[in-house]
Amino acid sequence: MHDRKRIELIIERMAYKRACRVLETSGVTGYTVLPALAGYGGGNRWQRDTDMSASRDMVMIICIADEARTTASLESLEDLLGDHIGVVSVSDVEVLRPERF
Amino acid sequence: MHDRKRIELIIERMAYKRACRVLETSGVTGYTVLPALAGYGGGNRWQRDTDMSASRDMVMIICIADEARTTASLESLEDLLGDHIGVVSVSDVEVLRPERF
Amino acid sequence: MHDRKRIELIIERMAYKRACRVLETSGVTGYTVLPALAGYGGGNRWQRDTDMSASRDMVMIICIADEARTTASLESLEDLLGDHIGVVSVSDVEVLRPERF
Amino acid sequence: MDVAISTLLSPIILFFVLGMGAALLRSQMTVPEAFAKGLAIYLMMAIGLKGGVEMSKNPLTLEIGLVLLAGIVLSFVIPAISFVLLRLTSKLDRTDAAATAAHYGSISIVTFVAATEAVRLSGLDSSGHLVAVAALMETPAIITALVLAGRAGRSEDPVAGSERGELMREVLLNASVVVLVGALIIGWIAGEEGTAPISPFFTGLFQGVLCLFLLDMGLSAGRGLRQGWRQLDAATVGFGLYMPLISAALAAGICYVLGMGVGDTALLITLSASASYIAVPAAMRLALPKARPSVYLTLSLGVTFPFNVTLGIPIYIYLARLLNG
Amino acid sequence: MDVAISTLLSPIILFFVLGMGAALLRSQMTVPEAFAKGLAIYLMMAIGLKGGVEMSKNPLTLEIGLVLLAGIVLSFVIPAISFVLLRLTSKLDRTDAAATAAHYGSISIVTFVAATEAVRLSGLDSSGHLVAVAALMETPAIITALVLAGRAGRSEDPVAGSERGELMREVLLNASVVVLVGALIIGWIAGEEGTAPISPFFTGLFQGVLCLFLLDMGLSAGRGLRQGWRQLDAATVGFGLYMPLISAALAAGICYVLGMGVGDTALLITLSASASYIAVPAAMRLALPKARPSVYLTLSLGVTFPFNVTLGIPIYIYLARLLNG
Amino acid sequence: MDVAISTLLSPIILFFVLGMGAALLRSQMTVPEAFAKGLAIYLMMAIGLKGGVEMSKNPLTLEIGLVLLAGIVLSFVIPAISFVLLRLTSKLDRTDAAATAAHYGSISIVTFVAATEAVRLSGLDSSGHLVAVAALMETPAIITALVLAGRAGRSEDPVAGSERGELMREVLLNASVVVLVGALIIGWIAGEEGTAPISPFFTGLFQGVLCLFLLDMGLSAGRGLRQGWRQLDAATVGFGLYMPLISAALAAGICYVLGMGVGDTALLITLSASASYIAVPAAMRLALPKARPSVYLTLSLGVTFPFNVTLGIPIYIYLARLLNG
Ligand SMILES: Nc1ncnc2c1ncn2[C@@H]1O[C@H](COP(=O)(O)O)[C@@H](O)[C@H]1O
Ligand SMILES: Nc1ncnc2c1ncn2[C@@H]1O[C@H](COP(=O)(O)O)[C@@H](O)[C@H]1O
Ligand SMILES: Nc1ncnc2c1ncn2[C@@H]1O[C@H](COP(=O)(O)O)[C@@H](O)[C@H]1O
Ligand code: NA
Ligand code: NA
Ligand code: NA
Repeated sequence: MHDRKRIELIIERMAYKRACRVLETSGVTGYTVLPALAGYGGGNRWQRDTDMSASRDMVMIICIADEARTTASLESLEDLLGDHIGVVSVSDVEVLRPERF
Repeated sequence: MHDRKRIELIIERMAYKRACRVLETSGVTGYTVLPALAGYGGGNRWQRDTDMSASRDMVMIICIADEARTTASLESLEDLLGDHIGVVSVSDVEVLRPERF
Repeated sequence: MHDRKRIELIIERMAYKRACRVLETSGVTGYTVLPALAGYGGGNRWQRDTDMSASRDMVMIICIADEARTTASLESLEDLLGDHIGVVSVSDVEVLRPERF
Repeated sequence: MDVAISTLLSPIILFFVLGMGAALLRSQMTVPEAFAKGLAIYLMMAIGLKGGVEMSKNPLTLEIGLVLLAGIVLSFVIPAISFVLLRLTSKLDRTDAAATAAHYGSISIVTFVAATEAVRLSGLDSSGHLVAVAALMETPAIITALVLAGRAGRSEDPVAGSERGELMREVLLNASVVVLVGALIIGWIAGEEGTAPISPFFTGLFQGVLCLFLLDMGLSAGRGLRQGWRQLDAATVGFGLYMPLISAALAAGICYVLGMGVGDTALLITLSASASYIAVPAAMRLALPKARPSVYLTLSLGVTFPFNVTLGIPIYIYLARLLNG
Repeated sequence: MDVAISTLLSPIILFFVLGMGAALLRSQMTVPEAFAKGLAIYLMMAIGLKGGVEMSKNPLTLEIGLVLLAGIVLSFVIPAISFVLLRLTSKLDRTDAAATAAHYGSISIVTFVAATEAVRLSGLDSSGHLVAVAALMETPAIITALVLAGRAGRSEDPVAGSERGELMREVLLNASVVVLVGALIIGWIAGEEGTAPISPFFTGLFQGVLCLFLLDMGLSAGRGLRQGWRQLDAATVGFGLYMPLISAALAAGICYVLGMGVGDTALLITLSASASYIAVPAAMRLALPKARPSVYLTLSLGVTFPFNVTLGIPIYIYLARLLNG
Repeated sequence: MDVAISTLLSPIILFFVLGMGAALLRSQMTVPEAFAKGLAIYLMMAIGLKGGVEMSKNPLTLEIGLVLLAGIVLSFVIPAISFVLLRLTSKLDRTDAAATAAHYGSISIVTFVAATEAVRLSGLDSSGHLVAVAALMETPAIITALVLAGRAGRSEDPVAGSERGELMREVLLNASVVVLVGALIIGWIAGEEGTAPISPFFTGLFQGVLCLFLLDMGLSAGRGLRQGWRQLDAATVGFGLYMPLISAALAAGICYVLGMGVGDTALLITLSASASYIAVPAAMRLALPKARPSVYLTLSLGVTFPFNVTLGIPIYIYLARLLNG
């Protein structure tokens, strides 16, 4: 097992491709985007299936990367998040097949 | 980067709003709910798209919060979980924009 | 709170049941599968709703387990992953109701 | 008799059999949940409108009121009988037994619709207010079940307060009740003429959509059975087969007393004999979280539903004929 | 007058009321997003085809060109007025006001469709190119809003470069524009005869599908209102009710000048008075992330849409009648 | 000739072009997967029923048996040819080549349906058992591909045991086979009369639904092409264009030998020339995980499908005419 970082970014669905481009340009080897169903923040709740514009939907982007790329990504994400919601959290993980990250 | 806790709660879809209310009353600043597709536990498998009542569907609630609120949430969650399934796990994360949590 | 491991496996949707069988035979008490919406890896992007065969869709399997079962699972997963994509990461978590894992 | 055959060989039933067969052979095919849920809403709108339009044609009589009342009473009573039988014969604990009982007191709209088609096929006619009866029979059973589970009065329940209200809303305003009752009223207000422009959609397509929906029901029933049968002892499976007949007998008696027509009798019998697999399981998850879906859902969806849709309905029509014979 | 009544009692509106009522009573029922989105695409294909077929019957005239132009101008101008009014009367900040204004400059296809039905019911006839107008009015408002928000020219924007292009694509090629314009052209090419084989689907079912869709719209509107009303001060709610009338007056004037027929007038007025709740909120999320959906969406979906669909449309038809006295 | 034109200008094709254009212009519009999958099931039920009803009208002959056999043989043989050609001309490795070959041996139901419409438009008639041929041609190609990939016999495969069974079920009981064959049998049992009540849904709406579905297919094809073309060298793209013609020639020969009618010939040619983009990619993901979807899917969905639906079908009909000239 080898040490890597796990970046978890919760961001507006409409804007997730922006975050993805940021990650790609930071050189991460990959990421996966999960849809969210509902959420709460700033005193407001949102829920899918209740608003066809999906303008309040969020997604969660998960990216396993090494220390260096993680730092790079976080810096460029910070700019993006100036504008957007974006809840970013980073944790330590151990991975198999380290060469992939 | 600043230290926070990440609460991950897997609970029945039908009951997730209960857990959400519990979290809100514990004062967390937000949470996000992700739908699940399938699962296994207690020797039973379930799978979406195979049961219209969705009575076995689960969701995953993710909440980034500070130490204090995390403790508070976990205590009130424990009551709720007396009744429900609920798989709760807590991990350490580092976040950007700590003022949000 | 008690220490456990959190296994997170990102794998092709078509093949997730294989991974599930592997986990079950490794004796884990349960797991939950979350659908993914989009992703990037090896220079290719994929996105749901754009390919009816869903042949590039991925899912994320999350499994909370104790040290022993985690090691067992990871070993058997490594075989499976020889063939498949599979991004595996393991992290430390604290859980309520430890008897469940 | 040959009506029974022709019912069994109607595409609707055959598609159900196809789905069930595919699932039992472990085909991976699924109908997307979102699509199936959409079709379910369509079906409930369609039968609600149909019922409402028919009701708009003749005045509300006392007799109708009595039938509605009969439905409510049956929905309250049947779970009690079910509960006792389950506790006596099966190994289910109090909670599982109560949750299961709730399913049999409530109804299955799809079974009802299939029965309506079969009744029409048999050259009998039924009246629109039976749809209202169906809507009314959805929920009382749940209350009985809560009482039986000794849960109704619980107050040390941590999340009680707001939760009780939430539960009641979930139960009284669940999708099928809202859409059925709503569409019924709309059909009643708009009448034959007002609904003419929408009838190509709601009447013309009805049976076709039903085929697609029953294909999915078959898949669900087959999968439910395959994944859950281990959970069921012989006694429980038996219950899933004889309970519908007990409910049917009970309903038949009431219909006889009320002197209802053959078609209506067949439908009220079917409603009583049918078991819920959408509204009630969902409600039970909130009301009795400790009860096992792998028990009550497998039984109602995997055993009773297939029985009713294939053998049950012809039997109930036959029974209705006998009574008015 | 009684036309207004009969419009209000048409199943389409009644299902909207049903949905809104259920949501306000906090029913948990939902129409799956995927299914509703599918129906929305169907509806846009259907009206696009309808408009195209009608346009194929008579040549393109200058008059048509002027109507199209009028639509574009209205879509550019209305947001400016909205913005000023919001800034003067409400507490909304610059960004929220601009985002909200964009919604009122753009249009609501469902409101347009409901109006088309009402116009038909009133025995008036309307022309196909109004569908083209609808499509053209979707997006200009967004550009105005960006200028008003002082965002258009921003360059220190970290993600600017590629993002501006992305935003433009999102805005100019959003689903409703693509499907409406595409279907319009296809209907125009294929004509009456070419579309005959598909008309059972696109014409026959149209009103029925609309009922199902409006049930969902009602649920969305009701939920939006219930969850978001706290965010709205009286002035903002007021804006959601009087702004449509201002836009209507403006449009009415232009129609009068252009000497348009009663039906077309009613439709152009409705388009101007209607507010977007799908395309624009989505675009605003990209263009003005800091603006609050809980404000603009609640207002457009929870206040203005219900107003237009129930009271608004009859008023606009009445207004159109007055003009052509 | 002008039949070819009128086919190309039919709404069905135009909606495909619309979708493809929108995707290539990078519109973000999508048809929800759940909705599209639902429509796909509808389409397969509809053609299955249609074929079954037609087959119920005249007895099963030896000639029919031979056509079925021909289909199976073609599905086994074509992948072998494809594999050799790919290995000789392109840079694809053994696994990618085998996976791609499987797609061309299998079939595309939508292409088949589009061809059926075109055949009807050309005033030719085709027989119901071609639907059975379509169903039979879905899977043999996959077995050939496994052999070619040298995977069939692998045993050191860690997950072998249970997996082989799983794979076979996935392949033999995939949704399209189940629904096609099932609906075919149901249509055959129920016959013209038995399916009358459901024909408004399955026959009346068929072409309309097809338009909606092809809009989505266009979006998928366009996106696939845009995202994946980098993965394809000229030789591979070329293969996607000439392989259908080779398969067509092969099928044409067989049809000639069997002395099939023009319509049937056109359809069997189309089936052979078409490439799978739903069932086979899914199966390949299980059977040959190392093969790249970005290669085989882009080729079959982004290159061959558009070619067949636009230029291919008219060519195949023309070819069929020549043979029976
Ligand atoms: N602390 C948190 N943990 C998890 N998700 C959050 C958190 N805060 C906000 N979110 C998500 O971000 C969305 C917008 O939050 P906000 O920016 O506070 O309006 C919410 O609806 C949640 O889905
Ligand atoms: N150890 C676990 N890790 C992740 N998810 C779990 C775990 N145990 C149970 N679950 C989820 O909780 C559901 C119910 O589990 P159970 O309470 O054991 O019947 C399962 O279907 C899974 O979705
Ligand atoms: N570093 C990563 N973090 C998260 N997800 C990943 C990562 N790498 C790959 N994936 C997922 O795995 C899929 C296949 O990646 P690959 O095996 O690189 O083609 C991608 O589409 C992503 O969904
Ligand atoms: Na019952
Ligand atoms: Na407007
Ligand atoms: Na082929």
